[in-house]
Amino acid sequence: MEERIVVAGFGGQGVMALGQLLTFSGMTEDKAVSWLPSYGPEMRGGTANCSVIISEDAVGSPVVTESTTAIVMNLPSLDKFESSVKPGGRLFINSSLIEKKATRDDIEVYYIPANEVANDLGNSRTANMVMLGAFIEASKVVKPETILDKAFTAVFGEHRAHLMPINKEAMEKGAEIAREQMK
Amino acid sequence: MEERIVVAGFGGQGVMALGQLLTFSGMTEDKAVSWLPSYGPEMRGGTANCSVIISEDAVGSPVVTESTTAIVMNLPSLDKFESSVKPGGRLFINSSLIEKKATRDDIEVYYIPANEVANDLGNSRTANMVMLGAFIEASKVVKPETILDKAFTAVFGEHRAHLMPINKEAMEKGAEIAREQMK
Amino acid sequence: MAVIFERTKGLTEVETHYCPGCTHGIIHRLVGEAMVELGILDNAIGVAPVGCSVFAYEYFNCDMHEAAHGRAPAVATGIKRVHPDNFVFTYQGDGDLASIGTAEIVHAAHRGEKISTIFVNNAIYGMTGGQMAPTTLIGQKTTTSPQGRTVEHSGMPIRMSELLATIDGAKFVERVAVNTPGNIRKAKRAIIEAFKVQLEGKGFGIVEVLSTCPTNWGMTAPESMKWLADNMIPYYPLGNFRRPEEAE
Amino acid sequence: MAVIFERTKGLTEVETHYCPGCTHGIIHRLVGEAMVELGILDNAIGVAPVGCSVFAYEYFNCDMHEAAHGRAPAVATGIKRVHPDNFVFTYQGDGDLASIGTAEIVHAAHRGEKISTIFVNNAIYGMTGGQMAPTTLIGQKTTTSPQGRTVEHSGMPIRMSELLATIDGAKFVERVAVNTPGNIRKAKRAIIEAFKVQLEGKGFGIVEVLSTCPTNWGMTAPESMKWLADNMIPYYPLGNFRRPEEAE
Amino acid sequence: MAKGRVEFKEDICKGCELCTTVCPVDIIFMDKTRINKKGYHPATVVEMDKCIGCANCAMVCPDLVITVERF
Amino acid sequence: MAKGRVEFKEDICKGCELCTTVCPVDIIFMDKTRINKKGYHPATVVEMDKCIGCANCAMVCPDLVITVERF
Amino acid sequence: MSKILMKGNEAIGAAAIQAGCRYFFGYPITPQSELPEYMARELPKVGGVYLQAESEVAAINMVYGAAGSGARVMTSSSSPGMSLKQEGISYIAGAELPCLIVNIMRGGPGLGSIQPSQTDYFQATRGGGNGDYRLVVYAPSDVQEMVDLIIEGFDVADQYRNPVMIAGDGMIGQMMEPVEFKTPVRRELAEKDWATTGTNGERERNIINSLYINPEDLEQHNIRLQAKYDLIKQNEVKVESYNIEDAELVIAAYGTTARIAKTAIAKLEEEGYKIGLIRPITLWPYPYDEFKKINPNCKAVLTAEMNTGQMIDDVKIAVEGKYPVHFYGRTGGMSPTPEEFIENIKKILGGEK
Amino acid sequence: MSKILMKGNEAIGAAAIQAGCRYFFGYPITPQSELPEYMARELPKVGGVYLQAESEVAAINMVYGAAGSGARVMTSSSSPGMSLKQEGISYIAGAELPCLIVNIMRGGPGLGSIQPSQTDYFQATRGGGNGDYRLVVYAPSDVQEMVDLIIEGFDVADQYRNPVMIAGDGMIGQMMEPVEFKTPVRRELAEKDWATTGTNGERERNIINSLYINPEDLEQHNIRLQAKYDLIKQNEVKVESYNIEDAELVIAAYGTTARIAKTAIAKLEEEGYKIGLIRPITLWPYPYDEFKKINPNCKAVLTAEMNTGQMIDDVKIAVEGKYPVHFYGRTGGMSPTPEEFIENIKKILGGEK
Ligand SMILES: Cc1ncc(C[n+]2csc(CCOP(=O)(O)OP(=O)(O)O)c2C)c(N)n1
Ligand SMILES: Cc1ncc(C[n+]2csc(CCOP(=O)(O)OP(=O)(O)O)c2C)c(N)n1
Ligand code: SF4
Ligand code: SF4
Ligand code: SF4
Ligand code: SF4
Ligand code: SF4
Ligand code: SF4
Ligand SMILES: [Mg+2]
Ligand SMILES: [Mg+2]
Repeated sequence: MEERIVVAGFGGQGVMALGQLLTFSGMTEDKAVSWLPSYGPEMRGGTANCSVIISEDAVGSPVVTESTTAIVMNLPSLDKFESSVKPGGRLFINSSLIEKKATRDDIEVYYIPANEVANDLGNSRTANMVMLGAFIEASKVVKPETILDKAFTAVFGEHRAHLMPINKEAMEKGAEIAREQMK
Repeated sequence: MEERIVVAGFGGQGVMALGQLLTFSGMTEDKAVSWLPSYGPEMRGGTANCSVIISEDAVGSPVVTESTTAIVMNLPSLDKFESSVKPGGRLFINSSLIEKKATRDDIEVYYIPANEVANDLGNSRTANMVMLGAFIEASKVVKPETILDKAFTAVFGEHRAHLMPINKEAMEKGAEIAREQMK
Repeated sequence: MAVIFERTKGLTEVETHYCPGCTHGIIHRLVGEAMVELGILDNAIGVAPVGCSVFAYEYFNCDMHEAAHGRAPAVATGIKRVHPDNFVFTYQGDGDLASIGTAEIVHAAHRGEKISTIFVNNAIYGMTGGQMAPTTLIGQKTTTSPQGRTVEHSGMPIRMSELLATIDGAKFVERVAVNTPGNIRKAKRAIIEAFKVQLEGKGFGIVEVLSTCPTNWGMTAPESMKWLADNMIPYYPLGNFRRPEEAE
Repeated sequence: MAVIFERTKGLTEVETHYCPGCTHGIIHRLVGEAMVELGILDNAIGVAPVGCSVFAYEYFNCDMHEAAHGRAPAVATGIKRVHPDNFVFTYQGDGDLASIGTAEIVHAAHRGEKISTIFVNNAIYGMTGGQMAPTTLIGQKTTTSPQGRTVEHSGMPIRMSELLATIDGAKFVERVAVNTPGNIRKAKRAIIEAFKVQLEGKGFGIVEVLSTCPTNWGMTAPESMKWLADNMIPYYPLGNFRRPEEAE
Repeated sequence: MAKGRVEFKEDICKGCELCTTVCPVDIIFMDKTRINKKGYHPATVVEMDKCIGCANCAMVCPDLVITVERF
Repeated sequence: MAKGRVEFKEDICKGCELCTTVCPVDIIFMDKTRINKKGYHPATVVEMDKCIGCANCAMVCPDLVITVERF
Repeated sequence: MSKILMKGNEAIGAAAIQAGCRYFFGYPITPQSELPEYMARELPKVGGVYLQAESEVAAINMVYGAAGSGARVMTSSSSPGMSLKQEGISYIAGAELPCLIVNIMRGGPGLGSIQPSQTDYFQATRGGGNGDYRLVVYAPSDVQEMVDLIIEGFDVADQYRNPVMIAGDGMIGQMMEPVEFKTPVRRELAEKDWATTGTNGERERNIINSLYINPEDLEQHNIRLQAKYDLIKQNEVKVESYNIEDAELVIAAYGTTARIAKTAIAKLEEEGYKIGLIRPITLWPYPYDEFKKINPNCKAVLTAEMNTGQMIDDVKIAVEGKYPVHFYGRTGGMSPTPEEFIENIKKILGGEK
Repeated sequence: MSKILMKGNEAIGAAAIQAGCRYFFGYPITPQSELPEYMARELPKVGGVYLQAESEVAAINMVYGAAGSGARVMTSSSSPGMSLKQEGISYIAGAELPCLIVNIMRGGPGLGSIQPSQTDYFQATRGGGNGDYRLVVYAPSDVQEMVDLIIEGFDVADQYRNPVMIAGDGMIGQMMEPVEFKTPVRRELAEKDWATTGTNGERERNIINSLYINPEDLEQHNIRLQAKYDLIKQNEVKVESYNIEDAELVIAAYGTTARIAKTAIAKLEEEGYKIGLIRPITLWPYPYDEFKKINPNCKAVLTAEMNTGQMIDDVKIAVEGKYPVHFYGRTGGMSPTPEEFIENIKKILGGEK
């Protein structure tokens, strides 16, 4: 089994961190993993994305061209990556910032109002964790505990430990919304 | 017929100019020619030499490794180039500065007291012309008139025209000495 | 009812890629306005650096060259020697001009090349993500001086205007800042004066503009303006270091 | 009966390849003597340039690096950062230091590298046969300024000591000449003082030495000494531009 | 005192807030209720009639968002 | 006045004549009658007893030809 | 030790420090700046020195100085910056100094782009600088291999007194992968008795130099260098191959391109194709001999690179006309895809199975 | 016009001026300094500009500026200086600007020596700079040919908007030979409507640039460049061959090495040997096809260069294993001799006839 995930959005939306949390968790669960970033030409505020692979076997190409999952945080990313999802794959749309609907009907599409949820939780920067929670719930690619217990401090550092509870909540909310939409 | 000539001495002894006069004259007499300088590592006062080729056919290698004639103006040059002369070739030694005798007996050797002759003429810088006169007399590779009438101004420029008479004399003296030594 | 401020024709319609609040945008505008006011836009050939302003060739509304990192003064020299009647300028950052391009700027000044240079000093390498520049202040933290720059390790920051003003061919040298409307207006006057030095054939002119980098300084744009005033101006005093009258 | 002057142990026994009367030889001797007198020869690592003094590695009686043209200050920086307790010096010509190596010398000074530089200014490219240097005087004929250097084409000659003295890390900057026995003695004092600035860990030191090139100036050695006095010293004033007391 | 009027091309505002810091009559604020095409809260003017047309805001805006008229 | 004595390693003299220009008692001259190994007329001292041991000659010689003693 | 997740560029720094490197001279450039940034943070902690040079030219000459005076030292850059280092690299090779040079390649020519590429293959393997010299050039294809090669590379540099290059594409610098820092096997190395450390009055002067003004001497120096290079060719070739003895087509690819090729090969195997792979790990010395082992009935060799065809020259030299040599490349910062590999291979082999 | 005796370096200058070149930016270095010196004397007389740059880096960037603004412009250097120009050359190639670059090669690596060599073959033909780009590289073997190639070279540069290099060894720069300045045949060239001359309010802005921040765009740019290079390969290959259809051994050599080879061939013919010669005049595009014409019974190809073996790669690619490829080289500033050529050839062919 190989999950080939692309996570995309504006710079500042935490797409890189989302990818790293996944990658680290995959490694911790003894899978082969890779993470590869890609930045646009803008200094800040432009679009950015990363490719994450979590696999039973050694990772070949670290570039995700055909994804099993795309997580898109803004409209340009939806436009760019919708078509890259393999038939049968999954697409997670941040419906807070993206009004448009997916056009594909051969994939599972999830609409997650990540910014709204995050704002409700009182920290708009947790929108990416909402998406992450949703994705893990739907895919089961790694365990939520691995993210929270191991990956979180490894990626963000000890000094962010105080943010753990709110991030946990964000992930749970995301998971909940995904569950509702799961077929 | 191909004359492959090496002219060597201290910097400042006019070896480069000697070579150029020959080369220019050869060209003027419709022969194929080339001139190639080589400098030692010293800034000034070190040894320098040039390879001159005057040929009926197109010039191949411009480097003279086996010479038909070597003209040496100082001792290090004699030591370096004596052995490069082909059997049957010629060696012109500036006997004013070189006390040593040639060791070869399969070549024609000329001893020209070039500096003394030049000093006697009142211009020590014409020593190279004495050697040139001697060489042309012995080899007939180009005509003395070509040197004086055409090459001289081409190589030294119009403003040196006033030096023509003394250079002519120097060449004639050289030729005379060579004639005496010719077998 | 009169429009007293509108977008200058000296810039193209393209939106810049600069970060929010980055003063590169202000400086671009001043250069564009200066060219329009002097009537030289159609005659101008600009040289963009490598740095955050690498895309300046998209923004200045005139013929443009993109130069290799630090080499804009050499490129401008090549252009100006071919086209002595064109107006030729370079736009360079502090990594570009004060580090890798030190020899090129010094020798453009030394030869008295009749070109004008806009030198944007933001005390950091913006484009590559905030590394230390030769102009980075003592104590300033950057990605390659994570504990803050120290004199012992890297010396005191270099003051390029003072250095260039020792060169005879540098006929106009002034340092300005764009942290307040007042300073911005002064900056524009300096740019116009520098350009005139070229137009009058007097020699090389440079305007050093103290600028901000909110992103890599890790501040908001308004905070950056204050940091510039509080930290940069004391070390990099504003003012004119050289103008033709004095030089002759 | 006492020997009051003999060949210094600071130099090897090798005869130099310099032209007759070239003052590179004098400067070599001063550097060698200074190292011996300061007792640092065994501890010294020198960096030779590309220029007529390229073979300096054969002459200075200590460990030596030959550097690429202009890069001696960078090479010396690499050495000194690895061996902070060794005495590290560079010996450079004016083409080497004031032209191609401008960025390297400026930034060695800017970082306050604890190295010492002997800068031999003979207003010409000696080794390559007499081309114009940035230090060539106005009107001076060289193979690449056959009509004499003009301000219009090439600007006024660059004064490196004055330029470097604007840099904080350059703790010792002095210009001397070796055209008379008196000036030669002063030159030696300056070299010793510059070396001490390094030994005391204060920073970068440079001695600019006005030197001759009889061969490419097209003069006898005595004429060259006079030409230096009459033409170079007026434009390149001798004296100290910076020493630690003032700088601190 | 001269009266002025400013116009903000909100679509190209990057929300840097610089203009808000230099207005002598303090009438520029960031509209946190809206997000423009670029993803920023744009700057807007309230109480336009207080504007004196000093152009400070335009002077400091890095993105040429602002046009100023005076009358 | 101090008395001095100088010694020239003639073989390594390059005949540049610099030493001849700085001797206060003018006792150094170029020996045009001889050519050394390097091909130059070497510098020599006549009237050594006039030498004051000032070392000017040694100071200016680029080729370390000269040794100076004083007594 | 357990695995850690690390960005390629930072792993380079960690590996270098583990290898005993204590000096780094560099200049920022994307996509390798995380490496100098890592060194700026970490070297002072182990008593080393990170110094940002005024330019790539200065940086490589600082390396020349530090290497000549006996240090384990490195520098890194990306394509345009690497071009500026060419004179200095030629000097270092000429003076026979050990050091490690990292090129995290990006799209070219000129300023190009900041995305991954392999477009400096020629420069790395044939020398962009003047003269006959060679670098030992490693092209790791994952972060773990990069770490291992860096640690070995420092030893190789010291053993042969020769600069070693890590030719990574931007992808390997930017990606994160798990790495393990094993206790490395170290080679036995001679003392650096040639280094300039001050004579201390105890030995002859040491001189670091690449100038031989007499051409006879320079020729002898070149002959010595060639003898050394021959030794390196004998001892240091590294290559990975897969299934070349009975492949119907062999891919030749290095670095991350080879990983992508592997993904394609796996998919093609499912469809019944037999595809081999030769992955040069050393780009110089090049594993020419490996190509002799290819199945004589192999139909073609497909060279794949993130450039317009550079290693293809070496592949042609290696196969000596025995197999047709095809090329598949992406440039400018674009990466090859397994899908395009498959398409290309099927076209060469003549349609579906 | 009649023949004049000229030093190679000066003849380059005279030819360039005849070709309409009016701008020269350079930096002194042996053995090519007579060329900038000639330009300093002669360019002002024709209203041109000679400017000595502060370095080779600055010089090539001045060329970039001048070429971009529409001038016929050139620069020259020798090996170490050429290494410093690599970034700039990559930019010029990337921005597709025409100019002429002269490299009068000397011994390497590093500072090396000042005597003639051909040791920058790789750098010239494969690009010492970053990225996939090519220069048109001419290797004249006598002064007359050099003059002719320079004049044509400027046209070729303009026609393809590509830098052209003259790769001369030090010998050809220093030697004097008779030359004739014939009225050159000129190509029809398009106007340089892309040059930056100021818009004059009459046209769109012109931009000179090698940056394509989107990799897709840079890839397209590279594809366009490759198409151009293919066109050059079709149209601009120049080669001289001698007697290759029935040779028992063919020498491959360029520049002055080829002249020395000719002397050897003539002597060997007297002894009854049949020796052919392929002399590439363009080193890039390389005359690969010419090798297809070699006598199928030819026993060997002998590559000869003033280096340790660089063109040998191209020869191997060209012969595709059909003939054994031997090498004879001198390095460090030493020149091959006809005698050594003969010795080598006899050894390969198995003793005296
Ligand atoms: C030869 C070379 N070296 C390094 C770089 C990488 N680089 C791009 S921009 C930059 C620094 C920019 O800093 P600065 O000039 O201060 O401009 P800013 O971005 O701060 O405006 C560097 C080092 C490059 N493109 N080329
Ligand atoms: C990169 C490079 N460029 C040019 C040269 C050629 N070169 C050798 S010495 C020299 C100039 C020397 O002049 P200067 O530094 O003034 O020393 P001087 O010979 O006058 O003592 C030059 C340009 C070189 N060796 N390397
Ligand atoms: S990184 Fe800094 S200098 Fe660059 S655009 Fe952003 S704020 Fe401006
Ligand atoms: S060329 Fe000039 S600087 Fe060089 S050794 Fe001769 S006199 Fe001295
Ligand atoms: S013009 Fe002046 S008063 Fe009006 S909004 Fe702008 S800053 Fe405020
Ligand atoms: S200064 Fe300009 S970009 Fe910034 S908030 Fe105000 S209008 Fe928007
Ligand atoms: S020591 Fe003084 S007096 Fe004696 S020879 Fe020398 S210069 Fe003349
Ligand atoms: S100064 Fe020295 S080299 Fe010159 S003539 Fe006198 S002794 Fe000879
Ligand atoms: Mg900056
Ligand atoms: Mg000089």
